[in-house]
Parts: sequence; C-alpha cells; structure tokens
Amino acid sequence: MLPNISVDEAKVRIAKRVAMEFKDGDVANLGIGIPSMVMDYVPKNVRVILETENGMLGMGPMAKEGEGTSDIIGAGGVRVTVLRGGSFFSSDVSFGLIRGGHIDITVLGTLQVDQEGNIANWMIPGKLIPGMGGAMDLVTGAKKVFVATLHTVKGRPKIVKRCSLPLTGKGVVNKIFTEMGVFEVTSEGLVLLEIAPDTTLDDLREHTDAEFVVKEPLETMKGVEVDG
Amino acid sequence: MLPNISVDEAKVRIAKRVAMEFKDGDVANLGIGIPSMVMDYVPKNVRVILETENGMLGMGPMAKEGEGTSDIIGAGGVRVTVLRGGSFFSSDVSFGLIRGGHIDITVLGTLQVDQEGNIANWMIPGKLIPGMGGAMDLVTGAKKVFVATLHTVKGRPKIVKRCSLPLTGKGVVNKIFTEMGVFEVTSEGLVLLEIAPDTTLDDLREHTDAEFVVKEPLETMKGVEVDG
Amino acid sequence: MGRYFKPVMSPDEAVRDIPDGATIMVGGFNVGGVPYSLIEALIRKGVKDITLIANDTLYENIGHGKLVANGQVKKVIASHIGLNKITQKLYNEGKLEVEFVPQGTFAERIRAGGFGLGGILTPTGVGTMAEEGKQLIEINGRKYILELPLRADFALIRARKADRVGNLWYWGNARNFNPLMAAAADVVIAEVDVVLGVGDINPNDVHTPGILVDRIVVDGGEYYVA
Amino acid sequence: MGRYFKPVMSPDEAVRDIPDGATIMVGGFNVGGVPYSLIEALIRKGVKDITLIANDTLYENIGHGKLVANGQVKKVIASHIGLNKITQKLYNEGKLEVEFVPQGTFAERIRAGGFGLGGILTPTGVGTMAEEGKQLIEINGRKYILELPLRADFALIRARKADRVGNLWYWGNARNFNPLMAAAADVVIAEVDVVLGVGDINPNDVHTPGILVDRIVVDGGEYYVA
Repeated sequence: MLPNISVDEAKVRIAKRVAMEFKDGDVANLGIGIPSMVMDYVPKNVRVILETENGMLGMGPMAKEGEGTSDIIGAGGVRVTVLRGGSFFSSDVSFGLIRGGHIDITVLGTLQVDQEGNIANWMIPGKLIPGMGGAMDLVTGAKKVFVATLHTVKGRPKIVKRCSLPLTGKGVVNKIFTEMGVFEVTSEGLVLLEIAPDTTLDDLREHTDAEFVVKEPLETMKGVEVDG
Repeated sequence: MLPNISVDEAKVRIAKRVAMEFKDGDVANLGIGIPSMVMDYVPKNVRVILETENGMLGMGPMAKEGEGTSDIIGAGGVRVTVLRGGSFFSSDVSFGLIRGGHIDITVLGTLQVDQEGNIANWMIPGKLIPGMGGAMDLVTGAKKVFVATLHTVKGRPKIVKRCSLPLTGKGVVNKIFTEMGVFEVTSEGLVLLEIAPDTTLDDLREHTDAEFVVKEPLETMKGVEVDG
Repeated sequence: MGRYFKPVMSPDEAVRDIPDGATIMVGGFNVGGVPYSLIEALIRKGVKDITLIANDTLYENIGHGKLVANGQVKKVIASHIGLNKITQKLYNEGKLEVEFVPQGTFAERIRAGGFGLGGILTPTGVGTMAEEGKQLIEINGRKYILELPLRADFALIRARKADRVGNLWYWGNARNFNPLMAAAADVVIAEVDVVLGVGDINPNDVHTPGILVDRIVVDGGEYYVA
Repeated sequence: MGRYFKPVMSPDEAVRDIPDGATIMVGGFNVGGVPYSLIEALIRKGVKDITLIANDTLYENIGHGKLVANGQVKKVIASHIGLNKITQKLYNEGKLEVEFVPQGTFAERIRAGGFGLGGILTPTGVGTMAEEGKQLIEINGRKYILELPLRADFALIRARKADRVGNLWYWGNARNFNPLMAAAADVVIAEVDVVLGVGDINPNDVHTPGILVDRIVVDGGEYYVA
C-alpha cells in the first residue's frame, strides 16, 4: 500500500527530505518538478548556491510579476533573479563546472531509475523525444546525483531492476528519495536507508520493482510528520 | 656576396618589407627581434591589431619609463599599453584565437627555415633549450606565417634544404623575408618572388642552402632604397 | 573580415548573402540571448534547407522555432527540442533530421570548432545512446567519447552592447552559447541593443573580442517578452 | 570547500598544509599575474620535491623562479624555461626533470583537467618533438595529438580583486592561466590586492566564480616591479 497522502503532500515530503542533505556553501543544480521545490525547505542558515546550466551561479527567487528579463532565466525559461555574489558565464564554463565536479549536488526527477544507479529521464522512444538538454552532463559530473521522485506513476514502480528506457547516465545515481523512503546506490546494490513512518517494508517491496537490501538499523525517514 | 649594408640596416630593410604585407584591420602576432620592429614601418592608415599570446588584443606602444604595470606586458615581458578598443582574456582564449585561425599574420624570427616550409626556432639540443612557448601554436594556427630573418648567421645560410634542428612546425611557413629577397613556400617548393636591388641571383644562390626557383618576371624587393 | 570598424546594418542587409542550404548557428537558450531580429529577417528572406545549430528550437511561434515551423530547416543539431511541438512532430514523421547532442558536449564542440581543436574527449553520454557511432577512447581505465568540432557558415548571435570595432558584452545568462558561436562561423552577425564608441567597453570586461565579429545589427527594441 | 564565505589568510597560513612532494600550479606569464607573496611563503616553509606546473620558470631570482633556484622543485611542466639560467643548467645536468608543453596545449590541458574532459585533440606540434610518446589521431585526413589533462593538489593564483565569496576579477593580461588553474586543483589559493564586499563585482564581469576558490590572501602590496 502507498502512504495515504495526496500527490502534493508526497511531493512536499520528498522535497523536505532532500533539503536536509544540503550543507552550508553547497553548490546545487536542481531539475524541474519536485527538485525545484527543495529550496523552499532549506533552512535560512544553510546557504545553498544554485547553478543554472544556461550560465549563472547564485540564482535567486523568481522575478516578481512584470519584473525581470528574459536575459536572466532559469533552466526552465522562467524569469529569475540573481543574488548578490552571483555570477554569469558562457555555456562552456557552465558545463565545465558541471562536468568538472564543481557542483556538489544535482537533484533530478526521472522516468526510471534502477538498482545499478542507471537513470533514464530524457526520452520515450516513438512518443516523447525532447532531448537530453544538460541532464547527461549533470548526472556525469555532479559530485552527488540525487533522484527525487514519486515512488510510482500510475501504480507502476519508478525504481526498477533495470531501466528499459534509453539511459541518461550509467551507474551515476547516488541516492533516491521518494515519499516511501530513502535509498542509496552502492557497489553491493540498492540499500534502503530510511522508511517513511506510514510505510511498511512489505509496502515498499510491493511498489518497488528493484531488489534492495535493508540497512540495519533501518531509520525512520527524517522530517516526516504523520498525523495521529 | 651579401649586400654591403650593416646588420641594423639589414634588419630595417626586412622590417620595412614585411610591413608592406599588412592590410587595414589585420590581426597580427609579432615575435621578438626583427618581427617586433615591423610596426614602426606600417603606415598610419593601416590599422593593425596586435595580439600578445599572454592574452591581449590591441597592444599599443611600450609604456613610458616609470609608467605601466607588470599586469600589462608584451610576450617578451616588457610593459606595454593597450589601445582603445583592445581587450584582455585568459590564455585558453588567446590560444583559441591563435589555433582557430583568427590571427591573420604571425611574423617570427628563426634559427632555420627550409624549402618545405619547416621552421626550427625553439631549441639547439645540448646547448640552448628555452622551450617552445607559444611558437608551435602560432605557426600551426595563424593564417599566414612569415619568417623575418637575416639571410645568414656567421656566414651560414638560414634557409636550408632541410632543417637539422628540432622543428617548431612542419610545412607551416608561407613567406620568408631577408635582406636579400622575398621567398614564398609553395607546394612546388621554394619560389623567389623578389630580389634586393643590391643582390644578384648568384649572390642569393651562394648564401642560400635551399633549392629555389625564380618567379618570372622576378621583381625588385619593394621598399628598398639603395644609395647611388 | 579585415575591416577595423565593423559595419552596422539593418537585419535584412545583414542576412542578405545567406544562401539556401547554409549551416547557421543561432545563439540562445530558451528565450534568452536569441537574435530575434535576425531570425525575422531570415524568415522574410525565406532561406530554405537550413542546417540549424542551436541549443534548442524554442517554441514553434518564437524566434528560430518559427524557422522550423515554416519548413525552412532541413536538419537541427540541438540538445533539446521539447518545447517546440512542430520540431517534435516533423522529427517523429521523419520529415526533419535531428542530431541530439548533450548540452555540455554541444558547447565544447562549438568551442573546438572555433578554437582549432580536432575534438574533445568527454565522459558525458558514455553507456547511453549518445555514444552511438562515435569512437570511444579509454584513458586510465575510464571511457570517454571522442566528440568532433562543429562549425557553421554563419553565426547569428545576440549581445547587449557592442562597440564600433565589434567588441561584445553580454548581460545575464543570455550570454550562453553566443561567445562560443562567435568564434565558430565564417561570418558572424551580432544583434545588439546599443553600439558604443571604441573603448567604451572596459578592455578587462570584453566578453567577445571584436576581431571575431563581422557585422553588427542594432535592434533597439526589447528582447522577446515571455 | 563547502564554505560560503572564503577565509582570508596570511600567505604563511594559506600554504601551511602544502606538503613536500605536492603538485602545485602557479599562475602567471613572465612577471605578470604571479602570486609572489604565496611563493615567498613556500620558500619560507621550505616545501621540497615540488612538481611545478607553470607557464615558465621566470628568472632565477624572481617569483617561482626562486623555487627552482633553491632546489625545491623536482619536476617542471612548462612551455618556456629560457629566462631562468638555473632551470636550464639543472635540466642540462640531468638534475631537474622538465616536460615541455606548447603554450596553447598547456592552457587546454589545464582547462581539460578543471572541466572534466578526458583530453583534447590539437594540431599543434604534429611533426615535431611535441608529438613524441603521444597518441596521434587522424580526423578527416588531418593529424592531431591527443593531449591529456593536467591537475594539481594546489593552485596558487593571482587576481586583482576578490569578494568575500571568492569571486575574482583580473586586470590586464595578468589574467593569463589563473582562471584555468582555479578550476584544476584540489585547493585553490588566490592572492589579491583587495577584498570587496559580496556583490561588489558586477556579476556579468566576474572572471572566476567564487565556488572555485578556497582561500584568499591579501597582498596589499604592489606586484613585482620589473
């Protein structure tokens, strides 16, 4: 059984939990969807420097309605602001920073992620072929690659034994965060680190296609408040 | 016989002749020695943009005594000035411009140059090994590679059949300017384009180790004034 | 090329010699840093069979996205086409060739084309479809893809400021691929907001040296308002 | 790393953890853009067996030229050693290892090291001693040398201005290799003239993003006067 919460509640739970992974001064690149919600839950005293792959460090909040310019946009095209101490640079420098290991954390959504740390999130053959954009570089170059995703889509598990869709990166994922728990990809395979308080191991096995081992002692997923 | 002029006069003759090769708006990188004298003879209405490989376009004259800064220097380390419209950039961009064919002309001195357009000017094994600095990139990337050199050193020809010293570049030289004449390197071999008014073909053959053919009609070396 | 001062032209004049079949680089990422006026001139001129090298194909009704929608483009080399429904449709119907390039690789390939490198080795895309048809080279036990340079006949780029000798200064992350493309095409046309006097851009802060720019177009207007 | 504000230290503090045997990049070209105060601190500390990665070894009595003259250097990777008589002498006597790298290749190798590329293909040096021991790759009938990345344990660089989060701004062609080295070492120490408040460098004109810089040293003095 999946936790008895709405999709929006599930997304917030995931974003909150990912936010706990950041340390002061970390440099991060956040994908669209749940990853873009993470900053709302990072404590004020943890200063995270956001990178956008189109060439900015120190991305601030979205520009106010009617303000901003198309010269300063997030990777999704939205007008944003730049914080004091930020900087702009060309795309070769941006991806040099990404590929060169100068980004501490990237958080990405996904279509599929598997027990070997493979991730597939750039195309569905014959249906949807948007292109990989900067995703292949991000998963290859960032020091830590986090996947933040709902545990299932239309009842189907996102965490699979082996991705069937074309890969974005091979063996690149470090951690997976869902509303049901937190997994780590290790050389021994997938390890469940934390489990949500409203989830059982049987629930998790039911909705996870991948094989995983359970860390001893298994911890309760941090930051999750469950009613009653 | 060599022309009956002093070494200084010979150098001026060469620099003057090379200066005639420049067109308005040309971008040039000039080596040390005779090449650095060329700018003195470029007409005012021919605006040549000088590049220094340490990262500047629009190099101006040397800084005045007591002025200038070690932050703005020529490739030889001398304090220079930057002209209005100039720019500074990092070394990867500088050599990107050089390697990428964005420099119209480089003028270099040499130890040896041969009839196949090979040039050797970076080391004498066992004696002098300064290193190639930026020379290998310049001869590979500049659109035109000009050698400006005295015809002989201690009586020995500089233009040889085949360089015996380690090469700086293979088949890269376009033209050779000496006090005795102007040569072009072609796929058919070395061609004498111009001959100094105080030089005969026999003189040239005597002091040139390389084989060369003579262009018909052979022109008198431009810009050379000979007394009486 | 070879002129000290760069000619300032209208968009139509600037693109007049771009022939059918040309390979054209267009700067920009999404709506930022796109030379909109030059694109409109290409549409008016009706240039056909373009090989378009751009990070993305925008939306079907904006900027170079329109070139695709108008059927003026034969082939696209890009990292992303997801926003433009017509690019996706033509591609799925086999009517448009699309070469997908990871965005960081796209940047390096253009830089290599402009800076005289024969190629670069990147770890990006190893083990994915991005390695198909390419040479893999192993160095110290790690695999890299050998990626080859990209060049174009024309580059249409967008900057905030130019001076009369062609130096460019960009604003915000509208800079993106524009400085790279400025080095990688035979003819470089820069659309800018203002043209300043020689020396009015601090030489330490010139983003693109003027020797790379052939023609300047002053838009004078606002960028596309998203 | 991982700190938002960068510590401002004395030269001696900044180099305190540089051990014997370290690989050290030093910025500069001839007398320009050299972190003189940091070099003096390395001399005071007496670090030995250094692998020095620098464009040149200056003169024997100036900057990192002194490190060579003092016998603190085991190996030099450079494009030029001609100004330093002692480098030449030790090299000719077989007492110092020198790896010569064409200057443009030197720049690209450091950039590749900092930007995660596995190598680059350059036409520079084909048919010369520079190709010895290296893999040649032919592309479209032209030969290129495969050149591998350079990285270091520490990079000592020089800029004109820093701000408190480590953003750097260079003046003149003292910029040279400094921005490249800032990306290519585990620990990056920047010697600057002034430290400004956060945001006091225009974000469009930041030459080195602060995330690459670990420590700041304020020299306060003038550069070496040639």
